[in-house]
Amino acid sequence: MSAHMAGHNTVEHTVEHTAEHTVELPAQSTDVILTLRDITVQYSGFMAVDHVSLNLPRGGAIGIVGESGAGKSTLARVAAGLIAPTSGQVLLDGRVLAPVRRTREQRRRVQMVFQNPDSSLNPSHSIRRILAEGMLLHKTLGPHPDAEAVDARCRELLRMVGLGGDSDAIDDTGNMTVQGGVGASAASAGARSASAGVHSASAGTGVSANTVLGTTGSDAGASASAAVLAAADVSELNDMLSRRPQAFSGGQRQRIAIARALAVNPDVLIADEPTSALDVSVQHEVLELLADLRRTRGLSLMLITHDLGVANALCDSIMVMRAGQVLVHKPTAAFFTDPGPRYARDLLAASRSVAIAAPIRGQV
Amino acid sequence: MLSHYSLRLRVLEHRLPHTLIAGLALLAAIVLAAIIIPAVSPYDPIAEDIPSMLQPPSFAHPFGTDQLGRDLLVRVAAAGRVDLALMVGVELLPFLIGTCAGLVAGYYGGWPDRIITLLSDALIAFPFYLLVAVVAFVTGTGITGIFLTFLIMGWIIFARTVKGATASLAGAEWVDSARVMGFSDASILFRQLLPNVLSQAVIVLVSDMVALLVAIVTLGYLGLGVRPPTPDWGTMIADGQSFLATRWWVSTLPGAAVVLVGIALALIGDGLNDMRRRA
Amino acid sequence: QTGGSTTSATGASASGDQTTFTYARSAAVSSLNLWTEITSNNAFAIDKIFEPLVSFDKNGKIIDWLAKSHQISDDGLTYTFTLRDGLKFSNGKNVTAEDAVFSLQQHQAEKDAALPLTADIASVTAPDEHTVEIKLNSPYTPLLAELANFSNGIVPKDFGGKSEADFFANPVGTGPFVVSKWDKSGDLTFTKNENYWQKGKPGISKLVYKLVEDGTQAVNQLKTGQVDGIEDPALENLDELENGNDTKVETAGSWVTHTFFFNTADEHFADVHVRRALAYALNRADVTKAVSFGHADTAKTVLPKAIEYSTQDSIKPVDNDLAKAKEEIAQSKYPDGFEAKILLASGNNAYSQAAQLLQSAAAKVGVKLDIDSVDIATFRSRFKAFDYQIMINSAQADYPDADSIIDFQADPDGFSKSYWTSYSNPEVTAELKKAQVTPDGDERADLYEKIQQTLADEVPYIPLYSPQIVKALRKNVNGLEVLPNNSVRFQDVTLG
Amino acid sequence: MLLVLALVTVGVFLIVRLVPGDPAQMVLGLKARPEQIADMHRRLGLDQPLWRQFTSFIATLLTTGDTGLSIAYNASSRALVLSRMPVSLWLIGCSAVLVVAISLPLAMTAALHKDGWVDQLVRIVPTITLGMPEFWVGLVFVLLFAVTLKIFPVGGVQPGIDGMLYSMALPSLTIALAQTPFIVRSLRTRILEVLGSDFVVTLRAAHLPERVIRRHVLRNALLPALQLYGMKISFLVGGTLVVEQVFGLPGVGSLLFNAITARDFPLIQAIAIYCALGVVLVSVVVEIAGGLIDYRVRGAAVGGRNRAAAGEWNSAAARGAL
Amino acid sequence: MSSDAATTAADSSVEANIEAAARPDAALGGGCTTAGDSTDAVAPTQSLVKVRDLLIHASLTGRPLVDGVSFDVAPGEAVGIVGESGSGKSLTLRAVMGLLPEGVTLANPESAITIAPLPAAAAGVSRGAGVTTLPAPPEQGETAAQQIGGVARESVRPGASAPSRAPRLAMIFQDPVSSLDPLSGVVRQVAEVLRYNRHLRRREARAQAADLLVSLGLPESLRAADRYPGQLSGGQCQRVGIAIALATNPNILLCDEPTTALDVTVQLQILDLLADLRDRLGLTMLFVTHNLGVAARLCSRLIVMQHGHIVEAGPTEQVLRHPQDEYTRRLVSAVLPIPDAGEVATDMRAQLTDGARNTGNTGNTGNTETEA
Ligand SMILES: Nc1ncnc2c1ncn2[C@@H]1O[C@H](COP(=O)(O)OP(=O)(O)OP(=O)(O)O)[C@@H](O)[C@H]1O
Ligand SMILES: Nc1ncnc2c1ncn2[C@@H]1O[C@H](COP(=O)(O)OP(=O)(O)OP(=O)(O)O)[C@@H](O)[C@H]1O
Ligand SMILES: [Mg+2]
Ligand SMILES: [Mg+2]
Repeated sequence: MSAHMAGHNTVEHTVEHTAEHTVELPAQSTDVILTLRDITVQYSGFMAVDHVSLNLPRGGAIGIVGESGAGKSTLARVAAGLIAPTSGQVLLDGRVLAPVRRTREQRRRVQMVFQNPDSSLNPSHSIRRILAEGMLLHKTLGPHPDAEAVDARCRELLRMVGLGGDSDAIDDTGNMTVQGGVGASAASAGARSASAGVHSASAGTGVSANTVLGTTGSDAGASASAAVLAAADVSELNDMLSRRPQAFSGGQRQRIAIARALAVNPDVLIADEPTSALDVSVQHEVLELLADLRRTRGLSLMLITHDLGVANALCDSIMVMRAGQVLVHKPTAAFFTDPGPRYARDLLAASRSVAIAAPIRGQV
Repeated sequence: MLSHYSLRLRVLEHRLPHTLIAGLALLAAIVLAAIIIPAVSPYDPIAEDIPSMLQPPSFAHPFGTDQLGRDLLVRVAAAGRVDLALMVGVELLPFLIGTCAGLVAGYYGGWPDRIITLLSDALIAFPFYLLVAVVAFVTGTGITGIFLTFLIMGWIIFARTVKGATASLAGAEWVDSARVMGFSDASILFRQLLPNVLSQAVIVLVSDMVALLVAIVTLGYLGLGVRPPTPDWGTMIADGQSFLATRWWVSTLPGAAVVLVGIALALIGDGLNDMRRRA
Repeated sequence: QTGGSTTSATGASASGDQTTFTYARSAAVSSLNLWTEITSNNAFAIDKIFEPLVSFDKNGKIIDWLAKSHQISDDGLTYTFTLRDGLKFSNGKNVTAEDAVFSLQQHQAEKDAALPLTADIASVTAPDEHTVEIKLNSPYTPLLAELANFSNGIVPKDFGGKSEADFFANPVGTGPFVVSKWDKSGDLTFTKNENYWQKGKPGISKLVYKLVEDGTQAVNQLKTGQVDGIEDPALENLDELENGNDTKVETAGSWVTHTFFFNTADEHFADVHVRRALAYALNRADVTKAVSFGHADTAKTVLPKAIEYSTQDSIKPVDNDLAKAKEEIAQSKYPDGFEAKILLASGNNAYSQAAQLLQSAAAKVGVKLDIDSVDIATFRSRFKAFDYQIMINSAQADYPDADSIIDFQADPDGFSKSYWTSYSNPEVTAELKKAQVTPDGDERADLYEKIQQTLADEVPYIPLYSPQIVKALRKNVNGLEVLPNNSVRFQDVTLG
Repeated sequence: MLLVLALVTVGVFLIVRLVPGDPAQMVLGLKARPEQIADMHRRLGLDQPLWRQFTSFIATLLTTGDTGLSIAYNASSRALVLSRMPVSLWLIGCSAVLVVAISLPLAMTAALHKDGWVDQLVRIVPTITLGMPEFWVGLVFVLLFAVTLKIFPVGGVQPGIDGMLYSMALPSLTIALAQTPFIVRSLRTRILEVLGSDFVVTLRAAHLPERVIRRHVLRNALLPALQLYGMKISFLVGGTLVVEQVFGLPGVGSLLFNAITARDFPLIQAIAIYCALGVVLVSVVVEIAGGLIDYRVRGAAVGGRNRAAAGEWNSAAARGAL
Repeated sequence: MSSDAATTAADSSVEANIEAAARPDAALGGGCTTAGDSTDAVAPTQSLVKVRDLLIHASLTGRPLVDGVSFDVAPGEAVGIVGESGSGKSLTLRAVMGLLPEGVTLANPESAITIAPLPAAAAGVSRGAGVTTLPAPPEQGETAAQQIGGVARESVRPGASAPSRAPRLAMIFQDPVSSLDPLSGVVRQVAEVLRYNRHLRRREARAQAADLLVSLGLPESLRAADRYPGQLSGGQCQRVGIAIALATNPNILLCDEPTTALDVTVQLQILDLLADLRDRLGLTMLFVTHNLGVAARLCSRLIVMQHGHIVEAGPTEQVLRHPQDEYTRRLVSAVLPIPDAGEVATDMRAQLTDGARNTGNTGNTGNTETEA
C-alpha cells in the first residue's frame, strides 16, 4: 500500500478503536482547568467523537490536529457547551458542567473563536456592539458602566489584539502596554490595522516594519509624542468601533473575534481553526497574538487545526484525531521525534513535504 | 469631520441603487398626490352630483366623473389615502407575527418548526376565497374583515422567508459565539438574528404589499371590500368595470393608480434586494 | 349569421341544426318542482315545462291558456274553466280535467308551497273531461291572477305513475319545451316539445339555459354571438347593447319596485316625521338616473305602473323637498338628528349607489347613516329577524294583481309583518282586506288609490324606481315575448 | 400531509358554522314560514348539536368518502365538485404551463443581459402587471382579444380538448400574467447568483458551449423558483374564482362562492376537502420535481420536512467520503 | 487495456512521487528538473504565454487591482505565482484564461496577453497532436498517460479536430466542491466536457469520462453509479476538477490555488498528481497559491505579487533562499516550520518557555499513544 492510501486501511481502524477504550488518563490535578471526560458524540448513529478524554492544564495549550471530519470541531463544541455530548462530561476546575445549560459565569470562563472570519461576527452589528455586548452581559465593567468606560475598554481590547493603528503599543494614557512580539508580527499588524486594511501602501508597511523591528523587545517607555499619537489613535479606534465587520479584512475580523472572547476575561480559549481561512502572513499575526495572550494572561488554549506547523508553533502537546478517536496525544517535542501511529506519521510526512525545507528559512 | 461627513454621503449615494431611488420617488409622488389633491380640489370625494354623472375626462374633471357625478381625480386621490394606509396597516401585524414565528421555527427547528409549518400548510390548503368570504360574512364587509383575513393568511409568507433565512444563519459561527458568550435564546433571536433577517423580511414586505393591494382591490370587485362611500380603488374599479367598453375612465384610472403603486413598490423591493446583495 | 348556431359551440356541435337558442342566465336551475320553487332561476325554467289554465300577456292582462275559456259566477264563488281541445303532455298523453284537478289539489296539499293559493277554496272538481271547477267559500278577486302563476301549472295525474321526486327529476308537462340535459350547477338544455298544443311551435328546436354568472361576461358573449340572449342585462350596459351592430333589447313594463324599507319597530323610524324627513330629503329622480341609465321609472308608489290600479301618475309623493324635510325632522323626536345604519346586500352596485345617495340626503337633515353591507344570506337572516333599521330591497309582484304587492307589504298580520317593517295602520289593513273581495272595477280602484296615498304619506318605505324588464338579444332573434314578471315566451322565437 | 388534510377538514367544518345565515332560509326563500324552516333543519340535521353533526360528517366521510347532499343544489356534493373539477384543473394546468413558458426564457434572457435593456424591460414590465387585478386584466383581454379582435372566445368552455385549450387561452394567460412577475424575479435573481458561482467558471474554462452552460445554470437556479411556483399553484387551487367569474368558466371557484352564499355546508366542506387534497397533491408533485432537480431534497417528499437535514447529510457525506 | 491496471499504474506513479518528495531537495527542485527534461528541445527564450503590462481595474471604482504585471511562461514550464490574499493572483490567472469576472476591466485587452502558437517542436509535446510523440515516460507511468491521452486519440472523429496550433488552456480552481455543478453527476460533467471538446457521442463520452476519473484515482464504482459532487470528498472533487481540465485536451494548465481547501495529506496527493501530469503530458503550468511550500514543490520559477504588482520573480530556489524584496522576506519567514526530529521549539514557543509556559505542566497534558 502506498503511503497516501494508508488512511483507507480499515483493519488499522479497528485496532485503534479497541485500543482507545483502554487509555488511562493521568490523575486529576489542580493544575488542570478544563477536562473532557470520555466524550462521545453521535449523529444519528454516526460516531463523530468516540470516547475522547483530555485534560487542559491551566495556562497550557493543546493542539488538536487531524484530517477533515475527524471530529475536532465537534469536540470543541462540546467543550464550549454548544452541543450536548451523547455521553461523557466536561469539567471546569474539577466541577462537572451541565451539558448545554451552563451558568453565565461558567460561560464567561470558557470562550471560543471560530474558523471562518467571514461568519464569525454578526454582520449587522457594529464592532462596538459586538465587543460591548459580552462585557455588559457579564458585567465585567461593573453593573452600570458609562458609555465612555465601555468605549475605552473596547479600544483597549482592539489594541490588545493589535488593531491599534501604527501606535499600537500605546494605550490611551500614552503608556506602552503590549510588548512587541516577533518583529514581523507587529509590523504587519501595524500595516493591517490602518483603515485601508490590506491595501495600505506597501511603503507604509516597510516603514513600520523597520520601526518595530528596531524596537523589538526594547522598553521604549512613554515619549513626548506619545500623547499626540494617543489622541489620533483614540479617534481612529473609535471610528473602527463604529464600523461593521464587512469593513474589515479577514485577519482583522479574526482578531476582533478574539477580542470579543477576551472581553469577558475568559480562562479558557477554544480556538477552532482560527487561522485556516487566512493567508500565511496574516495567520502568523494571529498566532503571535494567541501566543502573546498565553504568555501575558495565562490563558489556557485548546487549539484546533489541521496544520502541524501551527500546532508546533503554539502548543505544548499535540493530539491527533481521526474518525472521532484520539490516535495519539504527546508533548510537542516528542510528537515530532516520534509521531507514533501510522496516520500520524503520514500526516507529519505530508506536512514536511509541502513545507519549505528548514535550510532555506534559516537563511532569511 | 467634514470630510467624514462627505465621505458618508458619497457612500450613501453609491449604495442606493437607482431602482430604489426611482421607486421611492414614485411612491413619494403618489403619497403626495393623495395628500394634496383632496386638500386643494374644489370637489368633495363623497358628495354626489347626479347631473354631471359619468362625464369623460375634461378640463373641469381631469379624470372624468363617476356614476354619482363625483370627480374621479379627487376620488382616486382620496382612495389613495385610504388604500395606502390600509395597505401599510394591514401588513404590519402579519409582518410582526410572521417574522417572530419564522425566527422561532428557523432557530429551534424541531417541533416549533413543525407546528408552524403544519399551520401554514393547512392555511395554504384552505381555499382562500372561502376564508375571505367567511371572514367578511362574520364581520360584515369592510376594513375589519380585510384586516382579519390578511392577518390570518399574511404571516405565512414572512414566516417562511424568515424561517429560511434564520435557519441558514442559525448555523453561522457568530450565533454560536453568542451562545458561548452566554446570551439567552431570546436575546440571540431578537438582538442577534433579527437584524440580519429583517432586510429579507422587509423586501418580502414590500413586494407583498403590492399583492395585498391587488387583493384588497379584488375584494372590492367581489363586493367584500371597503364599504361605500369611503373611496377605495377596488370598489371604484369594480363599479366601473361593467362599462369599461363605453366609459373606460371610470375603472381604468383608479386601476392605473394601483399599477403605479405596484411599480413603485416593485422598484423599491428590487432596489432593497440589490442593496442587500451588495452589502 | 345565426349566433346561436354557428358561433355558439353548444349549438353548433349538437346536431348541426339551425335553431338552437342560447340564453345566458346568472344562476343555474336547481329544481323543477313547480310548487316549492319561487326564485326566478328555477321558476323561469318551470314555466317552460308546465303551463297553467290561465296566464297573462306582455301587459299583465289575464288571458286563457290551457283553458280555452273561463267563467266566474256573479257571487264570485265559482270559477269554471274549459280545457282546450287536443291538449297533450309532452309524452303524448292527452290532458284531461282530472290532471288539472290533481295538480291544483297537490299544490294545495303541498306544505312547502312557495306560492300557495291564498283563496279560501272549498273544492276543485272535474265535472267532465274538459271542465274544471273551483269553488270558494268566500269571494277572492285575485284568484284568477294567482292561478296564472307558474306554480299552478298542470302535471299528469298521479305523476304518470312515478314518485314525485322521480317525476320532477324528469318532468312531463304541456309546455313548449322538454328537459333534455340538466346540470344542476350549470347549464340546462331543453328540446322542443313535439306535442305542443300550439301547432307549428316552438320555432326553435333547442333552448339552452347557459350559466353565465358574470354580467359583463354575458354582455360580451352576446356581442360576439356566443349567446343569443341575456336574461338580466345590467342597466348600465343597455345603451351599448341597444345601439350595437348585432344586438338589440326588448322591454316590458315591470312588476318590481326597488325600495328603502324602514323598520318601524326601531325607535327612530317609528316616528313618521323621521321617515317623512328622509323621504323629503332624498331626490328619487336622481337615484333613478344614477342607477338606471334611462331604463327605469322613478317610483312614486309602491305599486308598479304595469300593474292595474297603480296610481303612479296621480299620487302626491313625499319627495325631494329639503325645506319640508327640515320641517319634518324638526317636528320629530330627533330634531338634532341621530345615527343609524342602512342594511344592504353586498355586490349590488345599484343598491350601493342608492344607499350612498340616501346617506348624503340624510346627512342634510342631520341624520348620519352608515352603510352596513353584508352578504345575501346574512342579509336575509338579518331582515327576517327584524335586525335592521333601514334596508334596501325590491318588492316584486308574483302575479298581475295589485294585491300581490300590497298585501305582502302592508298587512301587519301577514307572516312578513308588512315586509318586515312592522308597519301597521288598521285603516290600511281594513281597506286591503276589502279590496281582496271587491270585484274588479272602480270601487277596487278607489280602495287601492287610498291605500297607496296613505302609504306614500306615512312612508313605511320609500319606493325608488321600477326598472324596465329588459332582455338583450342578438339582432336576428325575432318573436321573443317579454313578460312583466321577468320571464319570456320562446314559442314564437325564430332566428332570422 | 394527512395532518394538513385533517386540519383543513376540521377547520372548514367549524368555520362555516361560525357564519351567520341559514341554509334553509336560502333554499326556501323569503316567504318561507318558520315551521318550514324548522322542518328543513331537521331534515339536514342542523338541529343537532355541533359535535353530533361533526361526528356524523366525519363518519360518512371516512366510511363512504361521501361529503353529503348539497343543500342548495339538492344533489351529491361530491358529484357537483367532480363535475366542476375538470375546468378548474385545465385552468390551473394551462396557466401553470404558461407561467413556465413565459418565465424561463424571460428570466434567462434578463439574467444573461444583466442591466441591459432586455433586463430592464423584464424587470419593469412584469411589475406593471403585478399591480393589475386579475379581474381587470381579464376584462381587458376579453374586450381586446375576444370582442374586438375575435381571436378567442369571450368565455365559457368549448367542447373537446382543442376547444378546451382554445377557451383556456385567455383565462390562463390572465392568471399567468399575475404570477410570472414573482417567478421571473425569483428566477432571475437566482440565475444571477448561480452565474456568479464558481462552477460556471469551471464550465466556461472547459470550453463548453453557452447553451450547455445555460442548462447547468438553469437547473441550479430552478429549485427556489419551483418552490415558489408550487406555493402559487397551491393558492390557485380553489383560488381561481375571480378568473372563473370574469371568463364565465364553470369551475370549482364559482361553485364555492355560490355554496358559501347559500350556506351550503356540505358543498363547502366537499370543495374545501377536495381543494386541500389538490394542494397536498401539488406539494407532493413539487417535491418530487424538486427531487428530480436536486438529489439533496429527495426523500423529503413523504415526510414533508427535513429539507435542512438533507443539506446536513450532504455535507456529512462530503466529509466522510474520502 | 484493463481499467484496473490503469488505476494501479496511476497510483504507483503517484506513490513514486511521494517517495521523491520525501527528499527535501526534490521537494524544491525536483519538479523543475523533470519539467526541464521534457522541454529541452524548446528554446528557453521562446515563451508560450506572454503577459505584458497587465492592467486590471475595478469597473466601479477604477481602483487598480492588477497593475502593470509582465511575465513570460515557456512551453512546458511550471511557474508559480505567490502572494497574499487579494494581491491579484487570481485576476492575473483569469486574465490569461480570458475569463475575467464581472466588475473588473482589462485596460489593454489587445496587448496584455499573448498566447503564442505552439512551436513546431513543442507541438509534439502538446497532447492535441497525440500521445505517441510524448517523450518516453517512465515505464510505470505509461499506462496512465496513455489512458489519459489515449482518450484523445481513440475518439477523435475524422476531421473534427485537426491538431490546432493554438494552444488550449484549461483551469483548476481553489474550492474543489463549489467549482463543480452540485446538481450533475461528476461522470456526467466530465463526459459533457469530453463530448463538446472532442465531439464524442454520449455513451462514448461517458465511458471515457469514467475511465479518466478512475485513472485519476477515483473509485471504480463511479462507472456503475454516478455520484454528485456533494457526495465526494474535497480531494475527490479536486480530481474531478482536474479531469474536467484534462478533458479539454489542454496544453496550458492554469491552477488557482487548487490545494488550499484541502487537508495536508490530500493536498500532497493532488500536488503529486499535478506534477505527474505535468511531466507526462508536458503541460505548461501557471500555478497560483499563497503557500510558498506548495509553489516550491511544483514550480521552477516563482512570481511574488503584492497589491497588484510583481515584487519579485526568479527561479524558485533563488527567490526562497535569497529573497530580495521585503515582502517576500516576510512571506518566507511567516511559513511555519515543521520541525525535524529533535528540533522542537521555534519562535513563538521559544518565547513561551520564558513566560507563562512555566506555569503549565506539560506532563499533565497526558502522553497517550495508541500504536497501530
Ligand atoms: N450536525 C451534524 N449532523 C450530522 N453529522 C455531523 C454534524 N456535525 C458534524 N457532523 C459529522 O461529524 C464528523 C466530525 O465533524 P467535525 O466538524 O467535528 O470535523 P472536523 O474535524 O472539525 O473537520 P474539519 O476539519 O472539516 O472542520 C464529520 O463526519 C461530520 O460530517
Ligand atoms: N469581480 C471583482 N470585482 C471587483 N473587484 C474584484 C473582483 N474580483 C477581485 N477583485 C479584487 O481584486 C483584488 C485582487 O483579487 P484576486 O482575486 O486576484 O486576489 P488573489 O490574489 O487571488 O487573492 P486570494 O489569495 O484571496 O485568492 C482584490 O482586492 C479583490 O477584492
Ligand atoms: Mg472543523
Ligand atoms: Mg485568488
